[in-house]
Amino acid sequence: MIEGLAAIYIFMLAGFTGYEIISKVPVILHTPLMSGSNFVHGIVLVGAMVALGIAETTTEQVIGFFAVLLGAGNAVGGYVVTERMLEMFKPSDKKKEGEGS
Amino acid sequence: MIEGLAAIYIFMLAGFTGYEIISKVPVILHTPLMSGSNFVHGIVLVGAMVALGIAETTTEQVIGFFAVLLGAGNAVGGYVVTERMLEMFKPSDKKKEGEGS
Amino acid sequence: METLIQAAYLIAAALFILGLKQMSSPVTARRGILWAGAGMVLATLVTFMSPQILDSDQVSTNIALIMIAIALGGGYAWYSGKKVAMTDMPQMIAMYNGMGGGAAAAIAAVELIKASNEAAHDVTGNAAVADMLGADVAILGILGAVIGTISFSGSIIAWAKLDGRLNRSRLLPKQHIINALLAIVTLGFAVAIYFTNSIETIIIFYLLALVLGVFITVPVGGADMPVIISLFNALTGLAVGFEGYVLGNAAMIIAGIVVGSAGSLLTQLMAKAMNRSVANVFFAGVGTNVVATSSSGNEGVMKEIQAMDAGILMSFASQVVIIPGYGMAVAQAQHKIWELTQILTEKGVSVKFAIHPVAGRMPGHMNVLLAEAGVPYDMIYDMEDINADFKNTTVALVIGANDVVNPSAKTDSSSPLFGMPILDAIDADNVIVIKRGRGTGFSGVENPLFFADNTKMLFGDGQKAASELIQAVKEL
Amino acid sequence: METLIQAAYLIAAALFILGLKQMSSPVTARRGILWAGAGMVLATLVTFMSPQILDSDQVSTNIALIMIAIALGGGYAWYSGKKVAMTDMPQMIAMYNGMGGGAAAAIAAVELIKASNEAAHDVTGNAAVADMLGADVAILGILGAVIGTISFSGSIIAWAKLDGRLNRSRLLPKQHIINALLAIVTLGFAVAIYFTNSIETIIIFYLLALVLGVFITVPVGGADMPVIISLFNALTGLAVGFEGYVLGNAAMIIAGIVVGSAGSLLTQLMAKAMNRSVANVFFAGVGTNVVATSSSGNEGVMKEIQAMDAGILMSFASQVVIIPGYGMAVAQAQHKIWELTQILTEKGVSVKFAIHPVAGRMPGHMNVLLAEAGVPYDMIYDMEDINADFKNTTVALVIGANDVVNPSAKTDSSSPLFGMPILDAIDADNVIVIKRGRGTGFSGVENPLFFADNTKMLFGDGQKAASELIQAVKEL
Ligand SMILES: NC(=O)c1ccc[n+]([C@@H]2O[C@H](COP(=O)([O-])OP(=O)(O)OC[C@H]3O[C@@H](n4cnc5c(N)ncnc54)[C@H](OP(=O)(O)O)[C@@H]3O)[C@@H](O)[C@H]2O)c1
Ligand SMILES: NC(=O)c1ccc[n+]([C@@H]2O[C@H](COP(=O)([O-])OP(=O)(O)OC[C@H]3O[C@@H](n4cnc5c(N)ncnc54)[C@H](OP(=O)(O)O)[C@@H]3O)[C@@H](O)[C@H]2O)c1
Repeated sequence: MIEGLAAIYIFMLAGFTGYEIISKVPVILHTPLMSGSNFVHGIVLVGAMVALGIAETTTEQVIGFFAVLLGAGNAVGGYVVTERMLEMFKPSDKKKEGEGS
Repeated sequence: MIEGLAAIYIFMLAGFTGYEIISKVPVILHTPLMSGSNFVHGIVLVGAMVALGIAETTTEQVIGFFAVLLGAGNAVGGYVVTERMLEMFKPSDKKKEGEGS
Repeated sequence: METLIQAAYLIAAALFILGLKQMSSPVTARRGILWAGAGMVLATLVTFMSPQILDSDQVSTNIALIMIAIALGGGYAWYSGKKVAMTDMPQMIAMYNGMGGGAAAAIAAVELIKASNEAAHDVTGNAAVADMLGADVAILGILGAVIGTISFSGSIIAWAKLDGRLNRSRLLPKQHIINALLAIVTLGFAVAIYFTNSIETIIIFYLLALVLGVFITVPVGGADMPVIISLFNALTGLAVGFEGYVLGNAAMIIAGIVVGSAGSLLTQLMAKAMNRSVANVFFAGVGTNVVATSSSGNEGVMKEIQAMDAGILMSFASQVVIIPGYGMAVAQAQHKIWELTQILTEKGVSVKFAIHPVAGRMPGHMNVLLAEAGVPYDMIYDMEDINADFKNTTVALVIGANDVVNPSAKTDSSSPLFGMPILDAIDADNVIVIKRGRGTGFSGVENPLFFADNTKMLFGDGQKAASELIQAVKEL
Repeated sequence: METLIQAAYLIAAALFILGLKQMSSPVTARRGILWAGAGMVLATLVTFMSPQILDSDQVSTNIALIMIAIALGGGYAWYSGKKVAMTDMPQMIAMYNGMGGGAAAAIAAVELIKASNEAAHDVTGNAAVADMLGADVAILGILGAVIGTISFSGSIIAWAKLDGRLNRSRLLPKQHIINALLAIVTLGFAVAIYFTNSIETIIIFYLLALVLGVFITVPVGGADMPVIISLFNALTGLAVGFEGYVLGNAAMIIAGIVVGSAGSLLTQLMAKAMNRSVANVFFAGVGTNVVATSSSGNEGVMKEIQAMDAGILMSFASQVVIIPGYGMAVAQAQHKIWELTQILTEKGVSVKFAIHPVAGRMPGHMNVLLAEAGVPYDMIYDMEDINADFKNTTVALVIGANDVVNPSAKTDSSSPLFGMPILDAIDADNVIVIKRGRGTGFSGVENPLFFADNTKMLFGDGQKAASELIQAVKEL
């Protein structure tokens, strides 16, 4: 379990990591990156599964169901649109051959 | 205290952070950066102080003393040479004025 | 089992980071999303084996519910994501992002309700939510709930606005003052949750936060939406990270905070590229943009050109630089433009695309559209890389762009655009501008370029005009 | 107090990261080291207040000892660091780095000895080090001890070699086989520490690791030292991180691992820039470089030029590009070169510096020297930025560079340099080469550039030749 001090360190380091990853990104990729990071926080699905998994009352189950529904939407939708966008980024044929050689 | 799982996460994230910081560095700064990171691991001084601070036998004190001696050398020496090198990196006067405006 | 799950989460978190990293270069971007996707699948699968779930009293019901919810939510998202047109991407991202925020808020709700029930039935009879969860968990959990809920309802509004389902920019008079009051009241209830054990407080809190998200987002101009979406994206990340702490789930913490930090930076980069501050986007509302409409005096003559003549000019050019803008997106003209480019290239003309960082209505908008049409990214140049090249350009073809080529950003200090870097299309030997009429751009400012000596206007819808150009060039 | 200390460590860790980040741009580099320095001071000061130290039985003795040790170690390092010549930086860095490794190893020694004593006096009478420390702490502690010790003795050898105090490249026959065996035995003792409680094992282990560090480093060629130093730097970082885990000190963990990771990448970048792999640096030894000496057949005629004529040529040039190399460092000619540059600039000649990534004997070597002489960094161009510009260059002045301008890297596939990117000095209208004679460069390969039609040789020591050039240019 991640607690107290360690959590603060993890928050800090994760913050640096996120910042550094983005800091030198070309404008051309801003939208796919927004979409890609949107996908990444789809990990909330995992938490939603736990929330529903530990639900005991019906109220909790309803809210938990809602959480999983939304979380799955975030994860799957985020993946699909990001993948569709990134798939379109291709170098020209010339370049591709050049790189192959 | 940082333990087990949390430590692994911290190791991982610190690793990413270090990698990202260096990954786009201009060649011009390779030596100062080597020197700068050499300084940063001078933080070992803090650990050496604790090691000497908790020493009970003479052997432990001798080794601890040695540790602090070396750690202080690392930290202070690393700082001095890095600072001397970086101080020398200056833009031309023209450029400096231009930036001021 | 626990160790295995934790190891899987660790790998997932690493895959997310490596994936995002690879997404920051067009060469590896595709692989990046695949890696991140693998991380997600891994994390989801192992979660089914988590002891917390398997030890529950209602394990079979709950697991069934989980599967149904995943099938429904995932299925719908898969379908809608596959089908959406490229131009509608921003609102889709807004929606999926809102779902994430909602999920985080719902997780918080489950935890808070649980804690509040426990507190109410505590032996002392007088315990609060904070006593049950501990101060750190309670604070981060509630914070995540506020942020997640605002991101949820705000994103839905953003989606509705971008999808053209909502056009109002004001719900109430003095909206900003009401928003401020509402925010304070919401925070008050958030604090109340911490110190009490009442379910009603929790419910009212969530309702207030939902309304707050709506109220904050409605006044934002449609064109500022990308900044808002990016901000909500970062906020959802934060909320996920905080709820990850509540659940003790490191993958959520790391992924959430990484996104929170990356998203904040991205938001700032976007706002900066539009010459505005993030605060300004929120508080200026849509009203301010209208003010600037008439910096006129500039009512010179626009010289018209016909597609035939424009085609000739371009066929015999040594270099043509195409500058697309929002109008190309509206007209969906990117495919025609790529066709035109190929024909010109065959004729030996060197064709380049020049993209302004904020052309269109979202960052990288033009790049996405051009990529969709099949334009290879090495034909596409950033502003800094191409600006010096306009001097060697025979024809600059402006299609549906306006503000991003407005020279008054450089020359007229009274212009609202003043200070924004622009594409120096005006330096080209000839400028051909495709637009439907005398409409202004996003900023509402007149554009002296259209009246310049070397500029000719090719009036018409972007797609139609491009088709005519193709025709003209082909016939030569 | 504990919270305060931890908060201070957190801030220190953040300052280190931010400091390193700022060191990666010449504009902010200076501020970077100041930030990191502030972090170090903060961390050191709060450590004096740490309960572990204050609760010790010997608190006053130990604190006195700490202060004395800091004064001695720090004072010596301050003095030597201030006094060392810029050209001797690499060996200084090696030495300070070795000290860090030694400190980490010593910390491990204290912990291991403590644990081994405790284990020996355990009630069961038969406990091992691992039982006292726990598996994770024991493993990381011992690993840190191995790595730190190797880095310690290895860095001392690196220092001695670079400082010209040690020239042997072989201590024993079949050095590599002996090294491998030694490594295995050392690891064996490392494992033994884990499972036993004997002080003797610990002592032997340290002695073996010390010898291993020496044996590994001695065969490495002097010119490969920067890679080795960078590697030891990364290793020390790792060792510090591991010992940080042992002590539960998060600042050490983070700073250590950040340096470990950053250093590993830097090592690879360096090795790559030299056209070698890290493994090759270690195992090839110095012998392999000699083999390549005679790719000759190239014994054409070198055309000599006098300083006077060279001065005239440069005074009337429109653009002069100066290419410094290892010879400039040897001759300490950077100040003269800068003087020459200033005089030429006054005469209206455009002067640029072209720096090859691996010119000299350490990465960024030339940049440091030129910066020392006062050359502003915006006159200095990287290889990619200047190569296209040689076509517009009247005079390329090569001073003490050889391999980095060797065109056979492009043309002669049998050359050991083949494939290394080079500075295209040969494209300039005139090339003037300052060197002492017919000596080859680091690779031992002949350089066809020196026999090219447009090349003239200005023989002499770098500093002397530069002075003559200044004289010549001044007199015009
Ligand atoms: N990229 C972003 O992230 C972002 C986000 C928010 C705001 N913005 C702002 O948006 C602006 C973008 O500049 P821009 O030059 O791309 O666009 P713009 O300045 O908004 O101009 C678009 C032009 O396209 C024309 N047009 C519209 N529909 C058309 C059609 N179907 N066929 C042909 N032309 C059509 C319009 O003129 P007619 O009506 O005469 O045809 C209009 O002048 C900047 O001011 C920027 O700050 C950007
Ligand atoms: N930068 C790094 O990190 C690094 C590290 C390790 C190895 N290397 C390798 O080192 C080489 C660097 O290339 P380089 O072109 O800079 O140097 P180089 O190829 O080693 O050539 C140096 C030249 O300087 C001349 N020289 C020596 N002392 C001189 C003096 N006092 N005055 C004038 N000239 C003098 C020598 O010729 P004379 O004897 O005829 O004067 C020699 O030809 C590359 O092969 C690189 O791979 C680089």
